[in-house]
Amino acid sequence: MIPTQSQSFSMLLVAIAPFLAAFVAPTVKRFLPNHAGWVLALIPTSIFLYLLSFVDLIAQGEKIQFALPWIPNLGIQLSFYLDGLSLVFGLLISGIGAFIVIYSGGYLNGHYHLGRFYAFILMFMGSMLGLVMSDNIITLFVFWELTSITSFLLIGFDHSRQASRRAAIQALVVTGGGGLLLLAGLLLMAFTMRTLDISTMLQQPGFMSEQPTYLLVFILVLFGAATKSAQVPFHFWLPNAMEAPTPVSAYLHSATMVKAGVYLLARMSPILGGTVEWQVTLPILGGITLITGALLALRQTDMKQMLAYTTMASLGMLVMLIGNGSKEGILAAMLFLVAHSFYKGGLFMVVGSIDHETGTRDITQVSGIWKSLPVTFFGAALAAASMAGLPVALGFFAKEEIYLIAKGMEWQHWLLAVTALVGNALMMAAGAAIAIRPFLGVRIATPKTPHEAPLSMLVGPAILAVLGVVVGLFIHQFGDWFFSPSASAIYNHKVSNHLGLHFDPIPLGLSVVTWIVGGIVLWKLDRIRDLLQALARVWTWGPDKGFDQAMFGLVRFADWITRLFHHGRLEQYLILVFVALGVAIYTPMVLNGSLPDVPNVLPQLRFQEWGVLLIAVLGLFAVVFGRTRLVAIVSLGIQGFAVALIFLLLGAPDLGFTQFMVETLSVVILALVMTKLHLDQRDNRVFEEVIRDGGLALICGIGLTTLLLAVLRTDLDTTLTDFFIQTSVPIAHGRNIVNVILVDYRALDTLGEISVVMTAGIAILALIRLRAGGPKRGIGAIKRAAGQRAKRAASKARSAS
Amino acid sequence: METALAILIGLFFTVAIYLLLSRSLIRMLLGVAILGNAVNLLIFTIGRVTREVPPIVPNGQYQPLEPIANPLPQALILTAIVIGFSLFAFLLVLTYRAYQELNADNTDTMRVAEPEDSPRPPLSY
Amino acid sequence: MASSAATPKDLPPAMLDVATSIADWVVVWPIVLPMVGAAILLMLRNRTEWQAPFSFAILVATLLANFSLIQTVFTKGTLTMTMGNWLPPFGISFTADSLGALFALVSTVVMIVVLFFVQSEVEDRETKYGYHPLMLILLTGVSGAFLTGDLFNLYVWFEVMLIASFGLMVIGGRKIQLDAAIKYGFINFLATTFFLIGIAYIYGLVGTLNMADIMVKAPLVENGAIASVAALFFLAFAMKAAVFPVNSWLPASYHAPDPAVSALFAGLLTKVGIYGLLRVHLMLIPQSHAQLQIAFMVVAVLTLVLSPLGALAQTNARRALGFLVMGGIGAMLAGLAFGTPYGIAGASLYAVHSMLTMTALYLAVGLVERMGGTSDIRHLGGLYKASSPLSILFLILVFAAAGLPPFLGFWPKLTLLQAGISLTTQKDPLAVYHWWVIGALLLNSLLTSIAGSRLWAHIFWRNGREGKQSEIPNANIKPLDRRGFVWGLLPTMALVGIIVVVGLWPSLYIQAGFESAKSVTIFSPNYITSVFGENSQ
Amino acid sequence: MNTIIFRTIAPYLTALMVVFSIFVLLRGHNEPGGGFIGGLIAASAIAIYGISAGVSEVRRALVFHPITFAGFGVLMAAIAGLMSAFVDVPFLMGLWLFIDLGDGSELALSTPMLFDIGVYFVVLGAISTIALALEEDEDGK
Repeated sequence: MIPTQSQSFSMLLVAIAPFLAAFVAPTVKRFLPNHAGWVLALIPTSIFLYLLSFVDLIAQGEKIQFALPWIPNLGIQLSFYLDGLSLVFGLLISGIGAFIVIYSGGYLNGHYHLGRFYAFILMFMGSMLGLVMSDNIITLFVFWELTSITSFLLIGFDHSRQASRRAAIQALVVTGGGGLLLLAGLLLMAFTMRTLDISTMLQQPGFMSEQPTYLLVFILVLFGAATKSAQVPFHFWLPNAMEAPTPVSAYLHSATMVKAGVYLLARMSPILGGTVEWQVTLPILGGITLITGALLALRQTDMKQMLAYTTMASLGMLVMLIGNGSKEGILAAMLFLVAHSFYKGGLFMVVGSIDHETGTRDITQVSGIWKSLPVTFFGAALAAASMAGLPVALGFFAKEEIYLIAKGMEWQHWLLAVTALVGNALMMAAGAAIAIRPFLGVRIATPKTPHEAPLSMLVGPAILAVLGVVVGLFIHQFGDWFFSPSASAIYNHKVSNHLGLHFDPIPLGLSVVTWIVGGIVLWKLDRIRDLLQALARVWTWGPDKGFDQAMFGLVRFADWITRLFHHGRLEQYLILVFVALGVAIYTPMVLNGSLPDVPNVLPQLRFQEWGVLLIAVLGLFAVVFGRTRLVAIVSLGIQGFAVALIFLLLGAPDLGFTQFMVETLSVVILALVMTKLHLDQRDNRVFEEVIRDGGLALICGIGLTTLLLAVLRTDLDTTLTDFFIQTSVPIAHGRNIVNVILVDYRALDTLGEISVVMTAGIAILALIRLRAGGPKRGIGAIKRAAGQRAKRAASKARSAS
Repeated sequence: METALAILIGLFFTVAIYLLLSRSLIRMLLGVAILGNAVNLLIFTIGRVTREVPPIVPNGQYQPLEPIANPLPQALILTAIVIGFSLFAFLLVLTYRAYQELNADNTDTMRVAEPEDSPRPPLSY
Repeated sequence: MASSAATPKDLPPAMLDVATSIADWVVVWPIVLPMVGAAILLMLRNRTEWQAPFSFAILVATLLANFSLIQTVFTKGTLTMTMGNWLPPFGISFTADSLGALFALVSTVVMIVVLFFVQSEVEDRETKYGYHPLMLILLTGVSGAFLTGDLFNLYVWFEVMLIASFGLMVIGGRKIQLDAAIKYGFINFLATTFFLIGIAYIYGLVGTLNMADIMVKAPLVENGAIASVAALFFLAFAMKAAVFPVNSWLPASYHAPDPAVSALFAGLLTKVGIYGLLRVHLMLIPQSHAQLQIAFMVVAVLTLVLSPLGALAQTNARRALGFLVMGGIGAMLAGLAFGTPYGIAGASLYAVHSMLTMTALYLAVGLVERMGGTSDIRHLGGLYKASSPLSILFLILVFAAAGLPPFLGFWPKLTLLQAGISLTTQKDPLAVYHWWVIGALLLNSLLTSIAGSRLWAHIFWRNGREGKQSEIPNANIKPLDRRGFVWGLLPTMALVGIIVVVGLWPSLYIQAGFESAKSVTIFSPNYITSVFGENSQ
Repeated sequence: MNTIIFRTIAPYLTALMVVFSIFVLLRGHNEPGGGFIGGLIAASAIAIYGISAGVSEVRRALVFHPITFAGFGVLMAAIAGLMSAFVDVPFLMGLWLFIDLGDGSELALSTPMLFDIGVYFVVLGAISTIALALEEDEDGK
């Protein structure tokens, strides 16, 4: 459906409004220090409501797209595309975003940089919305990298600690680096498919997989998705990103940004999916990530870290499901995605509240606080139930749908289901531990005495938790509205809605197994954790450590190689320059075979010409071999005068006179300066250096001569000269043609030339007169006074002399 | 004549480059001066040299009566000489000032902008 | 024009017979105005208080001329004026095509911003010894190089630019400046000398110096020496543009002069080298592009990869920026190596981006130096708290330099990548090697963002200096004084504002890039017809 | 070098050289010579005067700082070029004005000549700036 103009405008506003809000956020915070979060949350809320109004249309299978011209030369439009997939993402981003903005107001209340924080998080929201709604791959990439940049700023929000800065740079390097590969992949894909618009690409499913470029595109896109969505072995940045304030973790590194990679794979599924490469690589990658993440989660005692690793595991699950690519798999992926966003967002906020209220988030240090934080506990319990997949929470249906894949009855389906089962069980244990351990049990002392969190920090977890159950209760309706349309968008065919509370033996059986295994793990959690930690002590190397090694290795390597080439020794630089000169002259001549023959006839010269040449040669030798400076300078004069004589002999009196004058002046100035310096008398090069430099110089000299001889074989086109000769007197009124060329035909050269002379005068004057010590800071008043003092002193000196 | 000049030019270039590669600034300056002469001779030769009369039209004539030397390279060389001299003068004074301030004539010892023992980049974030 | 003597009958046509309207003069104002301005300022050098306002007035006039020039060129095509009313190729032509006009315009913008910034740090005695005239002369040289249509004249403008940059490099007379100027001076002197040698040879081969005339005649040259001559041009411009491995002068010198001067150099000087490469190898001697393509690719890859590594290895922030400037040069070379319209557009877009962004980065670091008292990143820290505007500016610029969207640097990089990718699928023995260039472009972005974010983390995010004190607030930070704020920070902000706005609405910018690509390729005879008239073919 | 003879001769020598330089400048359009070579001769004259009589003496004699002459020269050359704007021709066109002096000879005024005089001033100004500054630096030490 093509929307009307006003609709297009409001759609555009969806993407832009968060940026505008980000712009004013610091100001809003200044005027409403305590309630800015509530006010700013109005933006995501209204976006949420606005997007909600499209649910009906989308559910009927409509797609909304529109484009505004942006960069017509490159075929890039600011085009938006709203289908089931982007709508679900859009709603999650704006909906959870609203709670996060409110929550941040409580969590960071009184923080010095809270205004900046709002700005960053709103900017992120806008980027994420833009990312999921983009139709143009360039636009998509622009927003993709914007999320990396905003994430960089948010992870490093607590900027005074090195760990935060490290995590921020790490995330930027990993996701930004993956993003660059993604860009190459997207461009190659666009070039192959001859369009930049995803919607156009979607109309030719299967086209790409037959192209020779497919494999490369697939690998590059996969790199982009895998780095962003923290798949093994690029997962390490995600747990480190927990250095960010908890709202950021909840929002970016759990509910939204990390899912961008999943979104991309889902979006590309009709275009790149369906091939063997896709269906083998993605499930394996996702499966490994799922199990690794789940196991690593159990190793942690920091609740935030536990959640981070389960997030990683969930991302693995999503990649695995999208890779599976069956109807069930895709529907399961959508269900799991929404369920995960609800419960994980909620749980992160719960952990944030615990941290905020008790001063610790170590799961072994908090216990029995449910009486102090009843609402938080309520939210945590419901979220954990959804995470465990207890009926009738949304997580239950997600799990059931995953296990439906096992009905395919082939070994790879079973393998997938079993992997999912293990992962689910482990994640359930982790989630349940967070909901139970801190709240129930014996009360132990914590760094701070807990109270119920402020309202702003309760709204989010509570509503999200309730929502997880409500959606589960009305699963069929929600299926019609959201899950079926979004799955259809990924599957590129209609995925009918069969969601409901009917019990299928295989999935239900697998669910029960999951609960049992999960229960056992929860029961033995401390033992398992000790075991895993013991293992971690043995196997200490991981990609996270590897990152430091790579980074510092890179810096050391950079240092080494830069010192190699930029060592600060002028003569070495010059040697390189002359080597390059030799290469530039000889290589093309050798390659073209155009080396001229050696002239074998001795030139026929007159006596005086021989004489002048001899003088020049003698002058040159004397310059090189002269024992003292004086000899060198005098010899310089000799070769210069020889050149002047050559000019005079060969019909260039103007040149001859000028050369005489210039050479005299050069020698005089040189002598004037030399008398003031006490310089090395001799060339202090050792023999090897003499050979090296002399050889290089000789090679270059011969090269230039050879080239000259080669050029001289061509007859000179004398059109210009003939014209000058013919018109000099009649039109330019000058008999000295050289002078006429200088002041008339090519007067502009002369104008430039006199500018050079004038500027040389200024520069030399400044060089001699301006002598300063110490670095310049440009510190206004003080320097100005000093300058005036100097000026006064100078004028005094002038008047005195 | 052209061949002889071509060989002479090669010699000029060789000497100039050899001097430029010496680490003594004053010698390098001599190299700069000789390099300028080499280039001027190159332009002169490339305009073809055949022992002709100066490019000046005799008084009262519209056009020269006999073949004359190619005036265009001469004009170019005049421009180049002037520019070359300006640069030479600047580099000379620069050397002079550098000697005064840095107390060095040898480029080996001129390491203010790029110190020999420049610090290593920090290994931190 | 009065002529007393009757002209003989056998004269060739010598002069244009159409009157030149004053509107055509727009092609020479961008050099005449600053040149005359510099001359007048020099005569008034004791009136230090007049220097800045007068320079500003001159620059505004130049800017207007540039605007009107670029508008004419974009609407009516390449604009030519041959000096002295002589027919080309006998007089010197000034030929403004889209590429030249675009570069000249951006150079003037950069110059104006820097002129403001200079007011925050220039000392009276420096004004008296020609700070402002030198800046104007530098602009004269740069604009002249971009607009001239004559190869020898290009050499003259190179020298104008060079001598002005010498002056600016040493003004102030600190030790480090002198040392840097020695390296800068000798190597750049050699570069222009090589260029002159190349001109001599090309004159020997084609007998003309007018660029349009060379375009016509150079492809017909059968002498194999032209390949070596082209390689010589490549070397000369590569040295000017600081291409690896002949780039050592740039990091050796750019951190030495005043920050404003560094900024000006970073913005203008190397781009002239790139401009020369585009002109010579794509237009004047087009056959040399195929011959040198492998060389272009190799040096492009090396420059792209090694430059940001250099930035990573520095402790001096300004020196690190020098390496980032060179990284951009690598990207422009990549565009040259591709040689397709997309590639050239990418290169010229990148050049524009680099002029603006690198200038702004140097200005920002100049302010950092002023606040932190040093440019050594080990002794900096805590500026995030001290000046949030500056920290935001710096971050934007770093990401723009790395080519991350939505900042300015992304668009040229995107264009270059598209150029490269479309080449990889062609039936061409070099097709596979284009992946190396693409890979280097991507790696450059990654390494630049690592180097940039590390700089940012060290200078801004960190509370204190390197080592154990890194959490203790840095006590050396001084807030910007009023002069620093008004003349230093605000102009920098304005420049970054331009960068951000153009980055967000790049359509005009990209159009300009493609227009200039069109004007450089040999496929467009526009340049020749503009010089010689319609029926010249 | 600073002998009595030299000091006595120097002012005359300088004056002679300046006159000669102007002669070289003006004949340049038709015979070997021109602005550049003329300027060099004049600058040498000033340098010699500076060596003999001292730099401050020269500065007093010149009234303006020599670098001002250089600026003036560039301005003059540019103005010579800009004159063509008034007759609708491109920059730097050579414009000629032949004034009949009545006795059969004519006086030729032209912008190329103006331009060449500009060159003369630039070279004179810049070179003598350099020479004087170097000489003065010696005195200062």
